[in-house]
Parts: sequence; structure tokens; C-alpha cells
Amino acid sequence: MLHIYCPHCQELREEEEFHCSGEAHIARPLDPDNCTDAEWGEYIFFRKNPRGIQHEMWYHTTGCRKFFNVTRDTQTYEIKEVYKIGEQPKVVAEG
Amino acid sequence: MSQKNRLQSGGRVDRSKALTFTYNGRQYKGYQGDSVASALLANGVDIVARSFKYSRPRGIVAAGAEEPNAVLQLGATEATQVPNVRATQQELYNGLVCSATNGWPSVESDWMGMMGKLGGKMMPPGFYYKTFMFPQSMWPTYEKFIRQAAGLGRAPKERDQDEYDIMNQHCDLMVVGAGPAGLMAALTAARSGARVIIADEQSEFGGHLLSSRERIEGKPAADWVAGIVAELAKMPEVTMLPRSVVNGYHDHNFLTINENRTDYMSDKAPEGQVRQRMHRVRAHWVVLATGAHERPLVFGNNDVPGCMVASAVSTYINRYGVVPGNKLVLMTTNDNAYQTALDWADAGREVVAVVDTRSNPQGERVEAVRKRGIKVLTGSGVIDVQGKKRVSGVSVAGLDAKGEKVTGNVQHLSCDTVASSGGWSPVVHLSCHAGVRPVWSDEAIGFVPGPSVQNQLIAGGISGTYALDKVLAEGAKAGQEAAAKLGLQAAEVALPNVRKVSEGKPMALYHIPHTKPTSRAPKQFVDYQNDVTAAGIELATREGFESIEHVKRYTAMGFGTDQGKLGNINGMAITAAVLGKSIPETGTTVFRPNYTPIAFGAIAGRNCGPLFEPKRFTAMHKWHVENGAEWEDVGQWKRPWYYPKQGETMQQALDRECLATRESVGILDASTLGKIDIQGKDAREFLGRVYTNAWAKLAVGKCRYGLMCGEDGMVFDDGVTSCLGENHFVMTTTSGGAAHVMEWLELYHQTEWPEMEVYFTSVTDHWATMTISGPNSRKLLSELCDDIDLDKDSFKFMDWREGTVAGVPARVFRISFTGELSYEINVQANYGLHVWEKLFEHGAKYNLTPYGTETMHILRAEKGFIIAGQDTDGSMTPIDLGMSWCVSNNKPFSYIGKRGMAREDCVRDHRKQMVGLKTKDPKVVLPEGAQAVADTKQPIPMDLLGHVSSSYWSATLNRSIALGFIKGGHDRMGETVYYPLADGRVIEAEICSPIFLDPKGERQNV
Amino acid sequence: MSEATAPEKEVTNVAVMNQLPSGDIRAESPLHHAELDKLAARNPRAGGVILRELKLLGHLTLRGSQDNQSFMDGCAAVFGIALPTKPLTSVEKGSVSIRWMSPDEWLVVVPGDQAFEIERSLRAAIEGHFQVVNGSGGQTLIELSGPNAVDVLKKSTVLDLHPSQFPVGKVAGSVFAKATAVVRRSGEDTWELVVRRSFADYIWLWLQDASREYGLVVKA
Amino acid sequence: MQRYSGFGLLKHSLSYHENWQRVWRNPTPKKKYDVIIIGAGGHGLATAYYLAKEHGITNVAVLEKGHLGGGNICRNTTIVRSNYLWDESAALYEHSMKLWEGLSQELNYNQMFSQRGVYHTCHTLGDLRTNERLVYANRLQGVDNEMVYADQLQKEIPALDCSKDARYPVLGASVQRRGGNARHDAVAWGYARAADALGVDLIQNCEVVDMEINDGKITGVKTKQYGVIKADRVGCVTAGNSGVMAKMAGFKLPVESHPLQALVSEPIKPFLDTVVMSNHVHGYMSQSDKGDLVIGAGIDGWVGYGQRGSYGIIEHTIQAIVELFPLTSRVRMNRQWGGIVDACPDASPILSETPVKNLFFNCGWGTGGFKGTPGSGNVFAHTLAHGKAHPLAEPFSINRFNTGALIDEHGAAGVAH
Ligand SMILES: Cc1cc2nc3c(=O)[nH]c(=O)nc-3n(C[C@H](O)[C@H](O)[C@H](O)COP(=O)(O)OP(=O)(O)OC[C@H]3O[C@@H](n4cnc5c(N)ncnc54)[C@H](O)[C@@H]3O)c2cc1C
Ligand SMILES: NC(=O)c1ccc[n+]([C@@H]2O[C@H](COP(=O)([O-])OP(=O)(O)OC[C@H]3O[C@@H](n4cnc5c(N)ncnc54)[C@H](O)[C@@H]3O)[C@@H](O)[C@H]2O)c1
Ligand SMILES: Cc1cc2nc3c(=O)[nH]c(=O)nc-3n(C[C@H](O)[C@H](O)[C@H](O)COP(=O)(O)O)c2cc1C
Ligand SMILES: [Zn+2]
Repeated sequence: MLHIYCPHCQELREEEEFHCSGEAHIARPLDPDNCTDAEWGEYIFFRKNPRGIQHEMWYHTTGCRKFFNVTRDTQTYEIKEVYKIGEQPKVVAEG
Repeated sequence: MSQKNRLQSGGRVDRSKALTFTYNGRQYKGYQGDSVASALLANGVDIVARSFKYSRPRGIVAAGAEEPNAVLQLGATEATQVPNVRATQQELYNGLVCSATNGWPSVESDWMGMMGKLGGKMMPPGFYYKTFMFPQSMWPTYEKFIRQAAGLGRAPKERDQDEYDIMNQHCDLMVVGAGPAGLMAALTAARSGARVIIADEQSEFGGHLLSSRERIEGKPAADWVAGIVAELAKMPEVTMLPRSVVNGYHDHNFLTINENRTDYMSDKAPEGQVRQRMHRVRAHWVVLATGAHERPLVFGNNDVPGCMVASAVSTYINRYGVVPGNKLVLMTTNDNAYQTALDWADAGREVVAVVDTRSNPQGERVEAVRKRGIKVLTGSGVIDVQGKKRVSGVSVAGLDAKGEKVTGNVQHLSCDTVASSGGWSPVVHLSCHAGVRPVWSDEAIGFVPGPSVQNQLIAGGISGTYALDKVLAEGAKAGQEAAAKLGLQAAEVALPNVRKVSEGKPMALYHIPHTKPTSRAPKQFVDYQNDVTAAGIELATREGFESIEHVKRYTAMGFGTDQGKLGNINGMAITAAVLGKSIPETGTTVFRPNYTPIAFGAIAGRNCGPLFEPKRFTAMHKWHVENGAEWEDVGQWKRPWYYPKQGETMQQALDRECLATRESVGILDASTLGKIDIQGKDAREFLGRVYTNAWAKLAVGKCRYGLMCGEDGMVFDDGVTSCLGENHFVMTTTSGGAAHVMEWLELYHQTEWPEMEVYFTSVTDHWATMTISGPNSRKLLSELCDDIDLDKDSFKFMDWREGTVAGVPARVFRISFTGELSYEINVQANYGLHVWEKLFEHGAKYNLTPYGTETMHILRAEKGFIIAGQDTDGSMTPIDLGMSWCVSNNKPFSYIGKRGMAREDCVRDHRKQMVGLKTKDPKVVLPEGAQAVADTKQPIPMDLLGHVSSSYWSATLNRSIALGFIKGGHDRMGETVYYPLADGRVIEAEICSPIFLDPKGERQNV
Repeated sequence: MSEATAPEKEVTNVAVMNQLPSGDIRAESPLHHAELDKLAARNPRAGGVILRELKLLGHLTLRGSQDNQSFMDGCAAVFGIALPTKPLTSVEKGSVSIRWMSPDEWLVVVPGDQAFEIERSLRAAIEGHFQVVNGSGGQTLIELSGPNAVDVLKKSTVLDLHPSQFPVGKVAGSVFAKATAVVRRSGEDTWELVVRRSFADYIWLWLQDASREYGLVVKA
Repeated sequence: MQRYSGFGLLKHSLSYHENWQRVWRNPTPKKKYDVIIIGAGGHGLATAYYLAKEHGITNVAVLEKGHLGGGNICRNTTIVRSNYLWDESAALYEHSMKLWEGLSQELNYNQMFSQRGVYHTCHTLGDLRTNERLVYANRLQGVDNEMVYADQLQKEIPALDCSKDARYPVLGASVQRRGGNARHDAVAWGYARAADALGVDLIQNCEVVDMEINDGKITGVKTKQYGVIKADRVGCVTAGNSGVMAKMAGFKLPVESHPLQALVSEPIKPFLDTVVMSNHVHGYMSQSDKGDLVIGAGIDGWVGYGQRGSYGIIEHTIQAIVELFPLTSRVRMNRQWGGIVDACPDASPILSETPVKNLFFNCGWGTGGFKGTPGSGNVFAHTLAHGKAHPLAEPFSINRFNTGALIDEHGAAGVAH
């Protein structure tokens, strides 16, 4: 059971209150109409799915209803940091 | 039978409180404070089970959670049956009823045992993979027999009447185990001001000290325990949970504890009490002080009743005042177990010999035993046990220095009890639950917890520390360390005084060799519950199952209800020995929750039956109940499905509801629709981005239907959104999709377009929504509303107005899902029932008829309107649905779904497209889900053209109607397709427009 | 009513509406099926948990940016007290209580008949981007008190309710059994739950069940 | 290969079981193979077996980073069925089902494949509609499937609570009577033994850490223990680890790896004689030959490679089971565990060529690939042998995520299984 710090509520809360919405930092292409099918497929379906450090988005469903980012080790499940949407992670995977 | 093995005095049982219990149909006596196991032993009951594979008689071997054999069926009544209760963990209470789970006709004389003897030889590990294959058709029969033989206890046949619950806890420090280490840790942290929870599975705190004869501060250890417990009990920030198994230790220091609140005193929880409670604990720090389990040694016929773990024997004597036999042979690899010989002798019974595998044992306890005149056979081992239903003697042989070979002569000793000790295995289980592998310690001759990423400390037996003074010191240190990490000023706690006992070096030995090779020696059991023997493990490795995980899975070692607490390390050692590897190289299997088994009911808590999931009600719910609605579950909502009148079939009710609506006026409770209030200057632009159609020109006072797609261009929701003000809209969503749509809007706003000035707030529950529909709806509304001009040219189709209905301020939307003149009245939900009832008061003369979801579906299908989730399944674009009118290609912003719909596969020909379907025989209603083919003669698998998504009897049209999908359907109007049914019938249908009624839409525009 | 809203629309481009009837029309709170009044009349007086519905209050959801000075000032002016900006806190002034819900969202609870007036005042007072939504029909307030109230809450929510973590005045939205609630500690042993209308019946059943072992007293 | 039979057991028992042969060799890898298969899970082993048996390609190595059969094959709830919705999947899973029927005999290893029936209970009208649609489609696709409604269902499964006052009453169920379970380990071991006997090298404790790719073509793999091993063709069949493997090859997959948990009760006497799954209340259960109730539910919503998930899922699952089978309230849960499942957005697998020539991926089976093991291996062996997709595999190419030709099986896949 993950214990997640919500950067908006500013405290640790239980996993039940949140919903993970997948890999973070996947920006919607600015000009979708000029994307190829492959580029569009990449945007909607293809994921890094790393074993190790991953940046992902969480939604504080029952709390403040804000999305935010989490850097988590998908192997140990350790949460390394949380940061707001629009910010960049400090902890990143090597290589 | 008398309690022939009960001592006159001593132990923690209360001899003034005699209890009666029933085992295998016979009555026995025990005392308050007994476990079922101690009471059975007191009464001289030897056999408590038959082994699973060979059906050999089995007795009690241990005294705690690690017991593999004494697994009983408990329960005095049918509803209170509990399968597989460990006799060593169940406290005795008056009237307790239990029985052995295997053995036919009884465990005492078991016929299967005969089979076991005959067939046993043919049942090496994995034998079932090698046989029962021929003939193929016989497997189900073989399987039936296998299944009947398998399994221990049985499930109850009547429902559990007890209550269970779950409580969420938070603490600074969770201490698992209340032995000396845990108590010291808890005390130290608590004195430092920490919020502490301490739990122990046993009935009393104290751990090993409850069965030990050691002294602390010059007093019996139990007195010291009582003092600490009393101090902890006074501290408000300490929660003490005895009889509470910490069954799982999960990520981020989340633990679950199963607190047994009543089943130590009765079958069924006393009225008003909760039988078991699960605590879900989030701890900042955790101290694991779970102690160690003693390992028995593996030797020939070591499963004959009377073979026990040495410390268990001591526990029965010291804690329960029960000596489980008369003549003891003790085999040990270490000094510590000599205490058992002393305890046995002190109980006034004969110690035949101590058999020590070491050649030259010399510690303090060894000397004490020698001094008592007890024979000590050194450099020796018990290689075989005689006796069938109880030990009658042992064969002892000299061993080589490593304990690998029998060297000396074999001598026979007669005895009725064999206690063995191969050293101790730290209880590392919880430390492994979150994915950490334990590491081998040569010093402890056992696995200790591996390094954890969690805030976890360990103390005492779990770290391989057994000397009491060190255990206490480690406990205190862990408590202090936790306090310091928590930012508290760690309290200094004086370490209690205990006498140190000097001990000789233990020997690392697990498996006692026999004069014969293991494959031919008498069976040497490693895992009793699954009948795994040393020979079986050797065979498995010989066959190539070399990884310890393969050994586990091939032999079933550690698969039982005890999860190999007693046998695993021995099995790993034997595997290592055969492979010529070290134990750490061989490794362990994975310990996982639960530490000991937990009742499903306890895990489920209150979330069963009526509370399994919320039932969501609208403001008019009471009226629906009173008016006989049948219900449809829509998400968590309870929605009226239809309202049958006395004696009506469902179809009759639907026909009546449909006709009433089409001919006069019907009413639907539409409150469950999701509603989102949207405000901000960019609200309109935002709508344009999340809907597929255009919103730029929707004027204040107007409503518009919209489709929502994912980035893949597939429709996932729809609804009407109305412009309340230039910067103000209210969006409706499907009942089931409301939460998802809300999150969807927030997702795009917060992560993609945060610069847009728009806010969303759910108002689903705030508005009660009732739709009156039918040619008389205007008349009806006009009777209750005089401040809206209802004139058709003033309040047009797809307009909304604010006004007062039945005295209540309302927003009235002239939208229609039925194709009739309709008004959707929205009022603040506290007034919903009032307005609803007023409508009925006035509606009687128009035969105002309530209709439910089913009639709504029929009426909309007559109009060809889709239901998202029924007619869509995530694979349809708006174009597939024939709704290109709802897709705008001139919006400047590439809205969500636009690019997705343009992908190669989404624009190809012959996609499945939504059409109407008319059966050739109008009386026949197509079943929903039926699949169309062009030709019924084709071989299977057939070319399927598409399915029927909605299908009804239309009373209005006096025929059946259906919506469905057909490959390339939009270009196939008028063609015939065939629907083969399960019973061989084929329904013929013609592809047609999905709009069956009033294609020009005149009825809603009146 | 229509006339009343007309000028507002022009100012704010938003439809504002007094949703309360003027006449004597019975209102049913979300918990009306539970018939708490009847229960209160025949309930035992003693018990570890005391439940009371604070019904038919005005609930306003307020959304706006803390950077919008006009919004912050306008709110302060209308409520007579500033919006709490510290996460998870609440403020109270007279009959108005304001709960922090999110950095840009507050729940304001006011006497039922004041919601409309307050909404109007806010719209008049504030410039720039913000949202006020009257959600009074969509939720209700349940007050739990008594020595075991906290135990019942521990069975229902995953929040840490220890006084050091959840002092008087703290507010948190969380799961509540299988529904959700906004929990606020209004006194040492007193708690307020804001629950959604459609879930109210479930929560009532849950509270009855979970508090049985302590004894539940219903207060009118 | 030493043949197994009851008679053999008897014979061996006379020699104290001292003469059983190894089930597989423990070879050191050669420098080069015709085909390398990465991952000795069920699918990888089956692929190797069919390559050797049906295509005569025996210069094959299966490289496994741990012990063979230690991935999802050893941790799944063993449900086998073929009643999927879309033609493409029904064809693939039914191909598999046919291979299951007779697999024990073919491999001379008892798979304990037991066609005890798989029920999908329906609790809402929507559920009924979904399942009825499946049944209609399946019958025309050549897949057996039928509906039973509440009264009949109660008779067929006495322990299931079909009463009307349940929170979500059981309205009916679809049942595939040919569906059932098999013994998970027997599948891995049976294929491994048969493949080994045909000359395939099973290399355990051999982790692939990189791919050797030249000019867009794979020429070998780099292993942690044995360095580079060359191959003409490489098939990657690594289930939960596929994303990591794709990264080695320089591309991404439309796959995310999630924990999927399961649990067992203590063994009890026969209680449930079939497989029951409920998408609506979210749980499924069967009873194994050993007597334990085998239970599972949905995935954890986040990526996780830890072979464990959150307790909340276990709670929710057990609630569902007690709701469906109230008599389990006093039955006790013995053990829980997790696997890493590689879930595709459309809940269908990938059996595909990749951007790298001669490198093929078989993955994305997510929560439901056990049942597909024989079919997947069979079709993938064909793909590897011919260097291009087997006709049954064609629709399952990675490219469908670009074109949009998804095979959305969420409805039929439901909870996880
Ligand atoms: C809890 C659970 C329940 C399930 N229930 C069902 C069910 O009821 N029915 C059903 O049909 N399906 C079910 N599944 C899904 C099913 O188990 C999987 O889809 C299927 O087993 C995957 O194929 P596999 O057996 O080949 O995978 P695996 O057994 O996982 O094989 C992959 C192998 O690749 C190896 N590997 C990975 N990376 C490397 C590397 N770099 N080098 C070398 N080797 C590597 C791994 O060690 C592993 O052995 C379930 C899964 C889980 C986890
Ligand atoms: N060789 C030796 O001399 C030797 C060997 C073993 C033990 N001992 C004695 O054992 C004691 C060790 O002290 P300790 O405190 O480490 O261990 P302990 O065995 O005294 O206490 C551990 C406690 O943890 C409980 N426990 C274990 N797992 C649990 C779980 N999952 N949930 C709830 N409770 C759980 C047990 O019931 C037990 O009461 C000392 O008194 C020591 O002298 C000595
Ligand atoms: C169908 C099935 C039945 C199982 N039955 C049992 C069981 O009766 N007892 C047990 O301890 N484990 C049982 N397991 C679980 C395994 O012990 C183990 O947890 C699982 O294979 C995952 O491996 P791991 O826990 O070593 O990671 C079973 C697993 C499966 C897939
Ligand atoms: Zn938050």
C-alpha cells in the first residue's frame, strides 16, 4: 500500500485516496493533424514502462482533486519525490 | 479420560477453572489457559491427524504458529465451523468442539493408511504429473478421487452470523512481537513519547518468557513481563494488541493485524461483539521482534506421534503444566535444548538419554544435565524411530564429525517421546513480505532479515540473537533508535539484570544420516503437512529440479497451512547438500503474507451483504419504492427499471409505459445523470476541445448534444450541455460515466491547458431531474409553472428556461430523449420529491405514467438514439455510429478524438457501422447480442457482420425494432442479414435506418 | 426570480439563481429516509457515539486563484473572514464555516437561506476568473460526537485522526467506507462529515453498523 | 525421453526411485543458435517445443534469467477458456484450446487439464448483454459458450449465492463448459521436458542484458552470465519484462507492466467444482486439485515490477468472494502473491515482427495468457520458423496501435484472468 505525499494537501495520504494515471510528461502533440499515424500511436499507446525510476501522474481523487507527479522506483516501490504538474523531476534514471 | 499428563502444579493454566471440550466426538477436560494442543496432550491424545499423502498417523510436534500437524476442524454448530485451526494456536474454552480433519473412518484407525502403505511407494514427489494420463477420458474420474482425498477441513454449510470489522491505525512505531525484545522496544519508544502499537499473536504478552524458567531481576521472567505490561497499559499513546497476528507487512510500512477478539472464548461472538478485527496500520517505524522457531531434526520415521520439537516440550511443561510423555530421548545439535531434558526431569519423568550430534559438548546446561545423572550420548544421532501410533523406541548411531555419515554401532533405546533440536530459525517472514530476501548468517545458523528500504528495525531472536541479556539490550536499542529517527528525545531505559549462561558452539546439522542411503532409509520427513521427505527432495534434484523454487513446487514443500515454518530450512539444507552447494547459494523460497491464515470474513470486514457497495439513491427514491419499481443497477445507482402494476408482466408494463408516454405523458427520474457546472471565459473553447462538435455559437438559453471521444477517436460518453450564461455551462454525462468525465476534464485542464480560465464542479447530486415526456407534457407543465412562456415558438426545442415549477425554482430544459415533446425539470434536490409529487397530483388527468430505464431505452431506440456503453463498446467512432452530424471538422483546435478518428483503420471501408434492423417477421424480437451473417450455410467459423446492440418490442410501432452493427452497414440499407440463434432458429432482418419513428423529428417540435 | 438574476447575468455572464422556494414547501434532506427525528425520539440516551444531521444548510463551492487579489479580498469582505489558505484547515465566523478543499477550492457552509444572497454578493464583489456553485441540495452534514466517535471514524476512513495529526479545525477529504466524505474536526470529540446526497443512505447504514458495539444515540 | 506411466511408477518404486532420468539437461550454451528464445515461461517453452517438433528447428536455445517456469506461468490462477469476443482472438484462443485438449498425452506429462467449466456471472443488464453477445459470437466462431440463468445456475453451483437480495444479484452466467483449469507448473515442466528431449537447450540463470543489432538486424543477444550468444532469429517472450527488453532493442511497446495479485485459501474439502468469475463484483475463484481455493482479481493501477501489489486489491477481492460465496467467510486465506503482467491497451496480446529485423516479440498477454500458452507457442514457432507472422498472429501485430485496428477485449477479458 503506497503512502503518497500530496504536494497540494502537503501531507502523506493513503493510496486509496489516489488514482494513478500513468506515465508523466507525455505532452499532447501541438499539431495533431500533422502527426503521422505512427506519431499519434506513440502518443496515445506507447510507454517507457521502465523497471526502475519512473515519473508518473497521480490524481488525488478523494482529496484536492489535483494531478501531480511522482518519481517512483517501480522495482522497490519507493517514492523518491513528488512534484507539481509543470515542474521537472530532480531524481532521474541513469543512462 | 483423566488428564494423565497434567502436572499437579506449575504453568500458567488456572486449575480452578476446569473446561470441557469435545475432540472427535469424545469429551475431555482442560483448564483455562490451555491451548487445544496442551489440553489434548494433557489427556494423552497422541494422534491428531493423518498425513495427506501416506495417511500416516501424526501427533502434535510444536507449540505455536509453526505446528504442521494438529490442524483441526473447529465449531459446535454448522454456521460456526472453521476449517484448519491449529490446535497450538487455539485457546481452549468451555464447550469447544473440534475434530481431526483427515482419516477414514477415524484418525485412530485409518483405512487410507493401508492404501498409503501400499501406494506410498508409488507416490514420490510429482507422481501425479507422471500418471493418470491414460486413457485421456478418465482424467475427470481420477481427479474426483484426488480431490476427495485432498483438502484438510471443510467450509461451513451455513452462513456465518458473526460481525467483523476493519480499523485504520496510524502510529509512530509498530512493534511486532511482545517477547522480551518487543517489550523492551515498545517500552523504550513509549517512554520517549512515541505513539506505539505492540501486537502479539499469543494470548498473553511475553513470548518465550511465558514458557521459560529464566529469571529477570531475580524474579521469574513472567513477573517481569507483568510489570512491563502494566506500565505500557497505563500509557495513553500505547495500543496493546494481544491475540493479534501481524499477518502482512506491506510497502511503505503498511501492516495488517488480525485481532482475535472473541474466538478464544466462544464459537460465536457474544451478542454485540465483533468476532475479529483487522487493523490496517500505517507506521512510521517498525520494529520486528518476532523471535525464532526451533528447527526439528530430520531423521527416520520422525513423524511418529511422540516426536516433537524440544522447545515445544519445554513449553508444554513450563507454560501448561503438561508433560507430553513418560520417557524422553532428546536429540540436539546445541546446548540450548538441554534445558528440555532438565525440564522433563524436573517434571518427575524419565530422561532416557540426550543424544548430541556434537562430539564434545561442554556448556553450562550440558554440565547440569550430566550432573543430574542423565546419559549423554555424544557424536551420535537418532537415525530411526520405532512405533506406529506412538514412539516406542529409537535407534541411535554414532556419526562422523560433520554429521554426514553413520559411523558407530546402532543401539536401541526405548522411550515414548523424542524431542529434537537442530537450532533456531529466526522468524524473518514479515521482513520478506515487501520483497526483501533474507540473508544467511553462519553465526546464527539461520537466515536473518535482509536490508530493507522500509523504516524497519529488528531486535531479538529475529536477528539471530538468543541470549536473553542481549535480546533485551537489542530491544531497548531498537526502541531508542526508532525514537531518535522519529525526532524524539530517546529515553534511557535501564537494562534488567539477567544471569548469563555460557554455551558451547552449536553444530550446523539438519538431516541425520541413516545406515542406508536416504532413498532406502525409513521416511525422513521434512515437511510433515505435505509428506515431503528427504528422499523426495533428493529425488527432485536428481530429476533436475535443482532450483530451490523448483524443489518447493515439485515436492510441495512449504505449500501447507504452516507455510514451511518448521521444515523449510531443513529442506533447503538438504537440497544444498545434494547439490554440493552452500545454503545461501541454494537460497530460500519467498515468504509471503499471511504469516498465519486469516478468515476471509475478517479481511472483508463490514463490506459484505448490504454494505458491499453503496447504493446510490435519488431524491425521489422513496416514491419509487412506494410505487413498486423494479430496479436496475446502473453503476452504484439504483434506478427504477419499470413499474409493474398488479398482475402485469414486464412486457405489459413496458407497453403501457411506452404508449402512455407517446400518447399522453410519461415521467422519468433522470437525476442520476452526471452534471457538471462549468464556469469561466474559456468554458466554451474547452467544450469545443473535449466534444467532437462545435460549441462556438451556442447561445445563452440553448442546449446542445455532444459526443466525447478519447484520443483514439472512440466514443466514450455523451450528453447534453446547456449554455446558462456566456461563461457558464452545465454539462450532463451518462450516469455511469460521471466520475470519469469529471476526471477527464480536470486532466486536460490541469495538465494540458492550465492557461484556460475554466472551473468544473460536480452538481450531480444537487439537482433532482425529472423528465416529462409526451404530447401532454406541455399542458402538464403549464399547470405547475406560470412564469415561463411555454409557447412552442418562445420556448423551443433545445432551449432552456428558468422558472418556477410547483412553487420551486427550476431550470427547465426542452430536450428530448424520447422524440416526444419533453421537458427536463431540474430543481434543488431537497425539493425533488415535492415537485415530483405535485406533477403526479396534476398529472392524473393526463394519465401521467412513471417509466423506468427500460421504457426510456425503448423510446430512444425508436428514435435511433444511442446509449453510450450499450450501443458503444469503445471501438466505435462517431462516424461508425452514423453521427457525422455531431463531428465538426472546421474547429480551429484539433479537438480530442479528431486525430484518432483519422487513423488508417478508422477510415477504411467496411467498418462495423450502426444501422437499424427490422425483422422480417415483425413479431419476432431479435435477441441483443445476436450476430449477423450474410449466409447461414457457410462453415464455422462464420464471417460475422456485427451484433445487435439494442433490441425491443415497440408497442408504438406494433413491431420489433433493433439497432445493431453491420460491416459497411451504412451502404447496405435494404439488404437482408441473418441471425442464427443457439436453438438453431435463424432470424432474418432487413437493414434500415436506425430511426424508426418520426424521422423528421416533428413530434418533439410541436 | 428570473428578474432577480437578469442583471447578474450581464455582469458576470453567469446564471445565478435563487433555488429556494419562497412559499412554505417542505424540503427533504438527503437523510430523510432515515427518519432521524423518530429515532431521536425513541433512542436511548447513552452511547459512545452521538449522531446528528445538520441539515438543509447552504453549501457553496468556491473556486478561484489565491493569486487573484480581487477574489481573495472579495471573499474576505463577503464572509467577514479570509479564506483559509493553509492546506487542510478551516475557518469559522458566526454561522459561516469555510473549508479548504484544494489550493483553488473551498467549501463554504452557511445557513440554508443565505446561500443565494452570498453567491450574489460574491459575484458582485469579485472580478476576474472564479466559480461559485450552489450545491446545497447535493450534500449534507453529519455531526458525530461522543467518546467513540473517533473509533467509528477509524473504521470508516484512512485518515490519521490523532489530535497531533488532526487538530480541531482540520479538514480533509477522504474515502469514507466505500464512499467519500469531507471530515472536519469541530471539537475535541466532535466531527463533521460532509457527504453526498446519493451516498447518504449508505453512509447512514454504515454508521449504524459500525457504531453498534458502542451504542449509537441519534439527536434531532 | 523416458516415458511416464503408472506402470513406470511401479517399476521405479521397486528400485527406490533411484533411476529416474533428469527431466531436462543443464547444458552450457553454444556460441550460436538458429533461434534464441528469451524467456523460459510457458510461452517461451511452448515456442521452443513447437519449433523443434513442427518445424524441425532444434538448434534452439531458451535463455532464462532465473529458473524456468518461475515467471507468471507459476503464479497464475490457471483459468483456461477460449470464449473471447472478436474473431481474431476467438480464433487464436480456440486454436490454443484445441491444443490443450490432448496436451497431457502429447507431452506425456499430466497437465491436469480439467474441463470443469468456466462461468462468467452477470449481475447487471449490461453484464447480461455483454455475455449474451459473447455467446452468440462464439457459437458462430466455433467456440462453445452458453447462457444459464439464475435458477439453473444455483443448481449448477450450489455454493454461489444467487439470491435476489444480494447487492448485485446474480442474474445469470455465460459458461464455457470446455473451459477449466490446468496445473500451471505442469505446463512449464511438460513443455520444457519435451523441448529438451527434442534437442532444445534450456539455459537457466542466463539473463539477457542487451541485444546485438547491426544494420537494423539482430545477430545475437548479450547475456550476463555467458556473454554474447549469436542467433539468426530471436523471439522475445518475456511477459512482464517485455518493456525492458524492447528498450534494449531500441523501441517502445504499447505495454505497461502492472502487478496482478492472486491468493489461495487453506486447502479444504471439495467446495467448488468449477471456475466462477465475476467482472462486476470483481473476483474469480476455482478450487485446485490440492483443495485450496484459488482466487484473483484485477491489476494494481500502477506500474510495478515487484511481484507484489497493494493490499487494497486483496481486500476488495475477498469482499467479492465472500459476497459471491458467503460460506467462505470462515475459510481462511493462506497466501497471496503477485506477478508482473504486461498489459496492452486493448487487452489483446502482441505476436509480432518488430522494427528490428529477425527479432520477434510475443508479449502483452497481460492478465490472461496462461490459457493461450499452447496456441501462442504454436503460432509463434511458425512465425519464427518462417520469419513472418502466422496468419492467426497477423492481426496481433504491434502496428495495430498505429493504424487503430485494435482488438478490444476488455469486455471479454473483464477482471483479470
Ligand atoms: C496472478 C496472475 C493470475 C493470472 N491468471 C491467469 C488465468 O487465470 N488465466 C490465464 O490465461 N492467464 C492468467 N494470467 C496471465 C498469465 O500468467 C500470463 O499471461 C502468462 O503466463 C505469460 O506468459 P509466460 O508464461 O510465458 O510468462 P512468464 O512465465 O512470465 O515468462 C517470462 C519469462 O521470461 C523471463 N525473462 C524476462 N526477462 C528476461 C531476460 N532479460 N533474460 C532472460 N529471461 C528473461 C522471466 O524470468 C520469465 O521466466 C495470470 C497472471 C498472474 C500474474
Ligand atoms: N538458543 C537460545 O538460547 C534461544 C533460542 C530461541 C529463543 N530464546 C529465547 O527467546 C527469546 C527471544 O526473544 P524475542 O523477543 O526475540 O522472541 P520471542 O520468541 O520471545 O517473542 C516473539 C513473539 O513474537 C510473536 N510473533 C511472531 N510473529 C508474529 C506475528 N507475525 N504477529 C504477531 N506476533 C508474532 C510470537 O508469538 C512471540 O510471542 C529470549 O527470551 C531468548 O532467551 C533463546
Ligand atoms: C494455482 C496456484 C495454486 C497455489 N496454491 C498454493 C498453495 O496451496 N499453497 C501455497 O503456499 N502456495 C500456493 N501457490 C502460490 C505459490 O506458493 C507462490 O506464491 C506462487 O507460485 C508465486 O511465487 P512466489 O510467491 O515464490 O513469488 C499457488 C500458486 C498457484 C499459481
Ligand atoms: Zn491533495
